[in-house]
Amino acid sequence: MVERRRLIQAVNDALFEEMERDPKVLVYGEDVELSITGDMRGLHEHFGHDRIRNTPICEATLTGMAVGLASVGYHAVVHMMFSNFFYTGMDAIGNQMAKLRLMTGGQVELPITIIAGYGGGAANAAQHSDSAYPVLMNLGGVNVLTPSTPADAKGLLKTAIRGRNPSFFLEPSGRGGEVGDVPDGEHLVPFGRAAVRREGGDVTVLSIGRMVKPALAAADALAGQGVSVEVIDPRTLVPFDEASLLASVEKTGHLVVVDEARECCGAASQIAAVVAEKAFHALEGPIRRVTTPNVAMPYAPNAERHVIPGEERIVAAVLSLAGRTHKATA
Amino acid sequence: MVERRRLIQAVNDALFEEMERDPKVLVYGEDVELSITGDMRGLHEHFGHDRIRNTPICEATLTGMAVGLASVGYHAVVHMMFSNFFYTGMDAIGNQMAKLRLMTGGQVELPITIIAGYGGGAANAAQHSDSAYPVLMNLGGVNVLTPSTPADAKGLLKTAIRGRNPSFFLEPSGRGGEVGDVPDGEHLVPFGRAAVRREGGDVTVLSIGRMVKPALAAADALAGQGVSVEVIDPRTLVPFDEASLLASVEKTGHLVVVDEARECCGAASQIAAVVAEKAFHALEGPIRRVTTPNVAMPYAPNAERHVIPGEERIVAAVLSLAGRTHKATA
Amino acid sequence: MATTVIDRRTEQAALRSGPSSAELLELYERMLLVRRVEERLRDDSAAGKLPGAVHLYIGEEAVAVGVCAHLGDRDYVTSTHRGHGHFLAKGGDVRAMMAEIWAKEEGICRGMGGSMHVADVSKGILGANGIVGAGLAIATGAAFGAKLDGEGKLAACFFGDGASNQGVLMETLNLSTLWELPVVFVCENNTFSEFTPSREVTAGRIADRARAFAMPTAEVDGNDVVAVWRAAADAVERARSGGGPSFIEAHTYRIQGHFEAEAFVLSGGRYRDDEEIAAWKKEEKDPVLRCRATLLASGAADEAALRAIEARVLVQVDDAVRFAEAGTPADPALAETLMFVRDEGA
Amino acid sequence: MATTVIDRRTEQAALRSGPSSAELLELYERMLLVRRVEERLRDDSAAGKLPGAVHLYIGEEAVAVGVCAHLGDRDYVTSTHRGHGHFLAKGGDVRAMMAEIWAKEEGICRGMGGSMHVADVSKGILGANGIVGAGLAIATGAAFGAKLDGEGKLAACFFGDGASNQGVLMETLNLSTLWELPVVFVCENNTFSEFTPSREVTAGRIADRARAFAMPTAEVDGNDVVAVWRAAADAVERARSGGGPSFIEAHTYRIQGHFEAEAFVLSGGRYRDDEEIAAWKKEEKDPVLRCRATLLASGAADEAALRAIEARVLVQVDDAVRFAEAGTPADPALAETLMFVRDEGA
Ligand SMILES: Cc1ncc(C[n+]2csc(CCOP(=O)(O)OP(=O)(O)O)c2C)c(N)n1
Ligand SMILES: Cc1ncc(C[n+]2csc(CCOP(=O)(O)OP(=O)(O)O)c2C)c(N)n1
Ligand SMILES: [Mg+2]
Ligand SMILES: [Mg+2]
Repeated sequence: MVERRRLIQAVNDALFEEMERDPKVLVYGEDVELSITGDMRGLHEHFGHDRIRNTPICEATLTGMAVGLASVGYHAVVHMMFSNFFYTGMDAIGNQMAKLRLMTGGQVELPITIIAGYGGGAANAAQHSDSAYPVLMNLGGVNVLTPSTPADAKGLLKTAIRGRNPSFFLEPSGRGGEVGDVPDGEHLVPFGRAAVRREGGDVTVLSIGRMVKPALAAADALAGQGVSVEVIDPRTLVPFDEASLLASVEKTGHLVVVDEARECCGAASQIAAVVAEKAFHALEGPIRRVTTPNVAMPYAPNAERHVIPGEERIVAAVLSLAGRTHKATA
Repeated sequence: MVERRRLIQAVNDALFEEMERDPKVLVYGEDVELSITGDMRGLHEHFGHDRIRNTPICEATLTGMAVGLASVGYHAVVHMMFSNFFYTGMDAIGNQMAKLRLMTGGQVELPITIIAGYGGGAANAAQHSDSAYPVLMNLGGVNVLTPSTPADAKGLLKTAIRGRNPSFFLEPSGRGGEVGDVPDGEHLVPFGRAAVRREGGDVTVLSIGRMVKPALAAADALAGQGVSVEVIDPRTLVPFDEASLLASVEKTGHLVVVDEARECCGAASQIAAVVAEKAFHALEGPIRRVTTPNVAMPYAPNAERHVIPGEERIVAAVLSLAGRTHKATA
Repeated sequence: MATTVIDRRTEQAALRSGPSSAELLELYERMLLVRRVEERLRDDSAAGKLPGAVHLYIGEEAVAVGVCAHLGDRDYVTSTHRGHGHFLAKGGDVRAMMAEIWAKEEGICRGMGGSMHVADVSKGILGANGIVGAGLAIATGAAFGAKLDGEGKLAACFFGDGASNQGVLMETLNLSTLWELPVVFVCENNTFSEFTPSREVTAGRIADRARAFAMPTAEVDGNDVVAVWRAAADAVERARSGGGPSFIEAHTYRIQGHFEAEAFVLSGGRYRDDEEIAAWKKEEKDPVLRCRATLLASGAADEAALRAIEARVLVQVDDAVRFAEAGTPADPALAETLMFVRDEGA
Repeated sequence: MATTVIDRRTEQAALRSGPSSAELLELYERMLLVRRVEERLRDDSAAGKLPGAVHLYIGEEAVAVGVCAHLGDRDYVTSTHRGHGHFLAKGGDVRAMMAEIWAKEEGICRGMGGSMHVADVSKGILGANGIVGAGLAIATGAAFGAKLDGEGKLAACFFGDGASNQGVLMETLNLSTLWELPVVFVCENNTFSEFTPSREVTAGRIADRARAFAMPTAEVDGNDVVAVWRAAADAVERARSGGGPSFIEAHTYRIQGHFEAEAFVLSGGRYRDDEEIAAWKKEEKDPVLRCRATLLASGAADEAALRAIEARVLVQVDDAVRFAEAGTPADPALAETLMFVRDEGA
């Protein structure tokens, strides 16, 4: 059995199920009760004020409090609205969540799930459009989840809430995300297992989160031009499924990484570096990154479109590689 | 004329000179007056309370205040002690400094210099040992400076303080840094120009900040084994001198990047990705990263030594590449 | 609003008891401008003409206008996500703001910032800000600069009741007290943080947080422009004369939704009554209507004079919208060229 | 210190006026243990035997001991960079702490945390913390958990006068007031933030920051263990019985440097007089000597009894140091294996 759900509804389903399952799961954040993004809808009526609660605006405390709750046996699910607000609550993320388990010699587990929207495209301007996950990836101690489908959103979030580590669950901001089939009942997606969204033999395109859609569109377009693209969706960036990616690159000899985060020290750079180290022998051309350049997101929609990766730039990157063998052309 | 100076003294010299030159340059931070790390020594006696001032402990305000001062024509030099405290003051870094110039359509300039120590090796444990610059590099709007010599420390800091953009100046934590020759008088080092610390033909080793020293030691050791290593010090990570690095890789065909920051989305990953894209045709083997793994810095000195890159790991990485041509071995 | 710092200082003593009739008329016109501009934004947003979210200040105009009346171009303000009122009250250009919100090259931020980031640094408007509480530290920094300049300038910092729960408030109260900075903290308590009633997330009285630092503090009816004007006159004089920071808590009410897509986003969810909103729209409460009534009652103006002002304002708004509509779309290349000042080693 | 929550609650009423003689002796012994452990750390640090920096609590023992006397293992504390006293007062194991500081596998954090991060979660010691102010939000979270558990548990949060300038203080005062959380905020005002005298960086009275939230607040002589004990008894009872948060400002003094390499680091720089330090070491001020004098004066103990305690403590310290010295060096591989709990999809 499957059901058609919007990504945001799948998130809502996962929260309902996990809060039912485990009374130690709590949700809080700014305006979670009325649920501005929709993912928390109905939870307050159903679970009441001890389980889900609006907070004052104080991100430093919201993230720090999650550490305290985790230390005493609760699993805090914190909604932070936009990933830009990670910066406002960054101390407990960078200095506590990512470090406390090692610092205490393994005494604490930190079952924490942070939810936030990311990315541009809605004219929200720079302070509400960051794809702020590379910053998290560099901390070394937190999981980073970037679902692209409603089914994965549900399955990854459930895994996160059953987990005993801090996990950041990143929703594409705005409009509730994509619609897709979600398996009925218990549906868990393990961390660190990529999904091959489309098989192909000429070029591997690894695309992250909201970028899976334009990557698939590009693959369609390229198929018409006789280029066979394999589209991989890592689903989680930490942990990262190296094996699936390396296997694909072994087959195609080419890699394009598509990521909405900024390029410098971004997820695309990390992934390119892994492949340049571990599948170098298989590469038959340069690794291309299609990313948002190193800029703050502009407000004007035309300027946003200019910097956010889209189908055209992906097609161009693939075409710059397809057909190359070994080091024939530079 | 040159003078022998410790890195920290060179920083102190730069501050004296720039504060003399420009009355709009101010310094503040926690305990800057007595100068716990030594880089601010004597400034308070010389320039007085309007120019250099101890602050309360409130990093969110310290970074935000720098934005306000910059907006009204001052150049704030903020000492933040340890780069871990960037997280505590991260909002104004990530959401203001890195974005305000674009968001205002270029109306504001943000002449701000942030100074902080970074890195492990002094048993300061996880919350005082991060090399927290990859996080800055991903923001897209701030310069990142990682001097490895006293001369560069002086020259880069002076360039930063004369500049009109936010710049982060990262000192190796503890013990005042290396000793070296510093040219007398006016000495400026431009951003985005790498230094070739040692020429060589077999393998390029790009090493960052404090890692230059073990990289040079490794190069020495490898010379004894007949391997000729070129050691490049980028000096600034944003902006980054791609041309010098690519030219070196064109010559050697091999790259090892040595970085004390954590591996995932770290500076080494960024640099590897650039080379895998732009000098792929010249590469004759995989790109190796020698970094701190994705861990919080442990306290025990033996455990610190285990995770921080050192000469041995650099030598091993170079040896794994040297002599390889094209795709002979994987 | 364009009078210089010096003028204001000499006038101050005489005006302490309240604005003159001429000044009150000026305050009225400025409030009306903010109101009409935002009504137009409300309509254009509903019609899908504006790209991003707009957060409207309707009902709170007396706060920005009452405070900024005491400021010159060389004084600074920091603002919030709800920043059109502060921008206009501080003398920002209507056309340039409108073009910004329409994402045009002619916009005050060349279309790169939008509604949430309107700024005119040449007029001391350091910017609306999308990060709740961020203006507090920026204003404190600007005030430190103003103090060092020694020319009697100051920074006014507008922030909400919601922002009052960000720790940076306490940090800046502490630091500005210690350093005797010329800053006026203006808390716009409009009883909501987004969809959460203030009382659910804000313990105690906000003004008490400033009183804990022995900071001179006033609580005023934020819908009475004269009351705001008076409290601000005191605070501004204190700042200019080296007396350090002050705190004003202005009690007011947000009439529109948190932002203009609110009803859509909440899809039926409610956090306040229609009656409550209606009550705040009445002449006894609404700051614009109230000021109008005062002007008439005091004889400072007659209906005809007010109608003339109202017509003038509408012309200004229409002109601004036409200007914005006719503007050139923003230049997409700016994102890449404007990030850094390109003049250094870089 | 190992008595359960339940015991304490029934005893409470009777003890409100002050600790019994037996309890005062217990407080003395615990303070003395902290003192002697830290004197040993001071000496071993000077001798270069300890790898990292140590921040000593000498002179402030009455605060941790007076507060923790009311806590059981199921209550929580959060601590600071200066955390040995809190760790030991809350019943942490001396050997395990010493081995940690010596970077040994037998250390309470297996040598991964060191002096700045000593924690024993099984005893509710959520950890010393190297980030000034971080414990405030962690304690608030723990208190929220404690409240939800509904078993009368609470969290005590120790933090410095310097930490009181971090905005997170105001945030947690606000939130814990609103949610009526069982948390006791304990500000250790030792007059310094590192090398900066508190008055230069801290405006107003710290306790007033809590009073702004109408939080029950006590200011006490932090060098008088009985005074601390009394204030804590009130606050703890309030927390246990659902009365919400309380605030205690304990005035005390740091006798050692900010950390043990201070003199080296400052290379001659001074921020306080030797006479001032000397005054705080006198019997009238020093919390350990003062308690000793009280015990003798009240007849609760004679010289012989006290000497016996003192000898016992010294044996304990020697034993702990021997244990630490003989320990196994930390396992370097832990850094890579301990970061995540390895049980999930990962
Ligand atoms: C740091 C941060 N957290 C959360 C938000 C989301 N947000 C935008 S406005 C707002 C409420 C602000 O309330 P208040 O300060 O009272 O201002 P008002 O909207 O009432 O004018 C929130 C939570 C934000 N923009 N920034
Ligand atoms: C966020 C942060 N900023 C700065 C520091 C550096 N630092 C360590 S202790 C300290 C002073 C703390 O003063 P206080 O809170 O009074 O505690 P005390 O040392 O007096 O016990 C400072 C500034 C830090 N560890 N964390
Ligand atoms: Mg509000
Ligand atoms: Mg102190």
